Amino acid sequence: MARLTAGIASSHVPLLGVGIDQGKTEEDYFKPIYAGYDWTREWITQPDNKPDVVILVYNDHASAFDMNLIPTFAIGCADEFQPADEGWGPRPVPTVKNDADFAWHVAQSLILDEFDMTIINDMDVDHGLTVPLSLMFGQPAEWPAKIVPLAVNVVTYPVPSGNRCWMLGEAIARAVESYPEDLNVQVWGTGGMSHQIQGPRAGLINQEWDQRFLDDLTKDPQRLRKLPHIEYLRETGSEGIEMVMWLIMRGALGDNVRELHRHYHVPASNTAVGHVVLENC
Amino acid sequence: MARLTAGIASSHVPLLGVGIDQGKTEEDYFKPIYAGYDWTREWITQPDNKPDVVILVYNDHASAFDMNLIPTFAIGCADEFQPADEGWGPRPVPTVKNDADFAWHVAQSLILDEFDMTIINDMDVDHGLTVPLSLMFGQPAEWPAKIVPLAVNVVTYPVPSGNRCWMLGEAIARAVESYPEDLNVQVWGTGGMSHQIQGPRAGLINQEWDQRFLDDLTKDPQRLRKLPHIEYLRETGSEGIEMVMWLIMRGALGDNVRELHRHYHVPASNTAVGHVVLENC
Amino acid sequence: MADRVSEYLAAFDDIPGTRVYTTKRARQGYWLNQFCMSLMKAENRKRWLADERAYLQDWRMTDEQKDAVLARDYNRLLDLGGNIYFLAKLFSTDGLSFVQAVSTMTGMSEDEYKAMMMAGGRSPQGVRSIKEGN
Amino acid sequence: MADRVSEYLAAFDDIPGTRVYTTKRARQGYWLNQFCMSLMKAENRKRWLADERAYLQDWRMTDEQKDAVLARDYNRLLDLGGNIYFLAKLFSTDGLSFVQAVSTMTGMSEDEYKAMMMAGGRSPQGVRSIKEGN
Ligand SMILES: [Fe+3]
Ligand SMILES: [Fe+3]
Repeated sequence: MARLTAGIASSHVPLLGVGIDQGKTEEDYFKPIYAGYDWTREWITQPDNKPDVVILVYNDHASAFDMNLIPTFAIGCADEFQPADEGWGPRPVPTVKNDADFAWHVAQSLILDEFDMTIINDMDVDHGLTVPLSLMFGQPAEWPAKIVPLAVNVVTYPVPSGNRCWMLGEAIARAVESYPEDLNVQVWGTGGMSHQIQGPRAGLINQEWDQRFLDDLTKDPQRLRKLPHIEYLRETGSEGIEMVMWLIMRGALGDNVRELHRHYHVPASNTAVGHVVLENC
Repeated sequence: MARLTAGIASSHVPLLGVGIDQGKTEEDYFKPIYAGYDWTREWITQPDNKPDVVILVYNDHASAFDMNLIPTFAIGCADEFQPADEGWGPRPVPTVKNDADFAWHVAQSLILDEFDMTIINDMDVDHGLTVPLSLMFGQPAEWPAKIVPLAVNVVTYPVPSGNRCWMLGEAIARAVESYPEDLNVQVWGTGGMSHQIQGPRAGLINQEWDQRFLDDLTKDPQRLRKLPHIEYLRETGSEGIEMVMWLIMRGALGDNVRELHRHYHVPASNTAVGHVVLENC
Repeated sequence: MADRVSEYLAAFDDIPGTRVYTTKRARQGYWLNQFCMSLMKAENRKRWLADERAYLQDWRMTDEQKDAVLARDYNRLLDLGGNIYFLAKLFSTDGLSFVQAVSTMTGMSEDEYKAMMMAGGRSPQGVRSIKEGN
Repeated sequence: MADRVSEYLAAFDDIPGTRVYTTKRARQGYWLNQFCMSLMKAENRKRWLADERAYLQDWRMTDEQKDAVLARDYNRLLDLGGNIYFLAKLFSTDGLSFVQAVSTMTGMSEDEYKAMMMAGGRSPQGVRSIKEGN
């Protein structure tokens, strides 16, 4: 039986992909950012912690989906996905391989649970998905886990509510538990934390709010579940809304979780970088 | 304020489009089929009954969506949609014009109501959508109402449950009621009734089951809401599953509805044709 | 937790003479169905009709799928992951109606099948469930 | 029934210096954003860089949108329905980083903006709500 063992959250700032791809990880600007991922890169190589499959919750940034197609929740069920050309050529990272049997199982289970999923069989994946892979796994020749891409619309409003994201997480947990094969499954939530990359207010960072959000992932997740969109927008910048995707990860874990690791750093590009590793108590 | 005034259900058999397009409506085979729509074509021209907008629930039959994209619920928000070329050239019917302001309002309201809609801005619409238009409106130079296409996956399993479809209907009603403009809105559910167009069991028709389904749209809709997919498949043929789309229409109406008109005929092509007009009591 | 997905799907195999288009079939038939979709374009239909075998070379289908396409063996195509709405592009290109194409899957002649439909269609009696025999 | 959609959207207009990408903006900026998407293909980038004005002729954008594109006026482009993730294809084609492009919207120089970020970013104090002035 598949086991949902841990949840990881992380920002997916494109610059952090560039830094790794261009070998800048030791530069002053980047060093403290990447250092916060050392713990996780070590932890995740341990036999108990190495996932067979990661359900990677992210958003597409006008790469695979344009204005003709806006799925609220899309799940990738193809065998593999190529890194997208976002305007400066695709990232030089491995092809993303899926566990298609498992992905289709999850897709089916979610639809039976009354989530109105869109199944996607042909798409490229952008920095939202590949940057967290690089942060957690470094620069291997092949990604060491299979990846199920789960894309959430956080670009065109209304985006899904925090509550709906949480409920999707709970349904993901049921899908994992009902899969007969013995797999170690992690759910990753990506995006965030504070950032606004548009308009005169760009550059907004709210460290206090971000830290409380990180605290409450373990202390008071039900508060986070109920946060309205407007609070993310006012308090953490227009792109801080990406944090609703963390609630999918959090909803997939149980009532009580332990924080194994936390990292918070300002800035990476325009963004506050946040990263936690959580496990069920 | 927009008003949801009536619900219409109808089969959308492609042959019924062919019959109209090729001027065969007076032939022996077709005559009794089309005769059952005369009442509605008259009724719908009355000022009180003429819809400004129709939310037309249908399914795409491998026309706009292929195996790379399977949205459970998709709502068309573009200004217009062209009839699809399904392999024998597009039907010679008017372009389908949307009320995009209204469609976007509905899309937004549904997402706020925690339905995981996919918004589509570029698609052709196939017989599933255009045949009911021809049956209800005949052959005008322009369709007399604006049309919001709402496409439901009933092809690749699992399709949405009857209950989920019903709930979507309820949410559509809330979306309509909250639209400030004074519009007469109808919801149409299409597809069905009994038919199986594949395999050795093809040609299955279950008149008894179909008639009871028609009865219970007014008498016991909550029974219909709970029917599992397997019952549609066993009792009404593999393509009878399309009737879950009628539940979106039915869910959008109130608890008590009156049947204004009913038509049932076997066969049209491989299919039992069913058609009802319902209004809230 | 019980595997609801498997339970949900298992029931479908109990329906006589019916292939429900599950995700398993969707995966098996991916390229077969995408090939059928290509026939929605007039220029592709023209190339296809000019040389079917040559046209199929561009598609990553199994030999079994290709043979069944060339033979227009629709029951076989369903078994190999074809979906009827996709296969409709193939029989439409042949100029067949839904009734004509569908009748080829039933073991009846076209006329017998049409007569059955005119008489009210196939009764569900006895073909609801393999297990129950009803 | 109250119009929840309008209430939901109205709050967004109360955030200083911020254009939330509502469906209203999505509709207004449809062709602008689709033009930006076209720059994801290397061959289109080449054509675009060779003659920007000629390239824009193929796109059903308003003159205002075209002028703002040519001027790289990103605040104006946001007002005209542009979305930053689509506009990113434009400034990436120019070889600009996110920080460089974003800084142009703030009224600061690139260096000032970078310095603000290094010092912890822009404080939310005073820029949460126009109405509340907090
Ligand atoms: Fe992002
Ligand atoms: Fe249909």
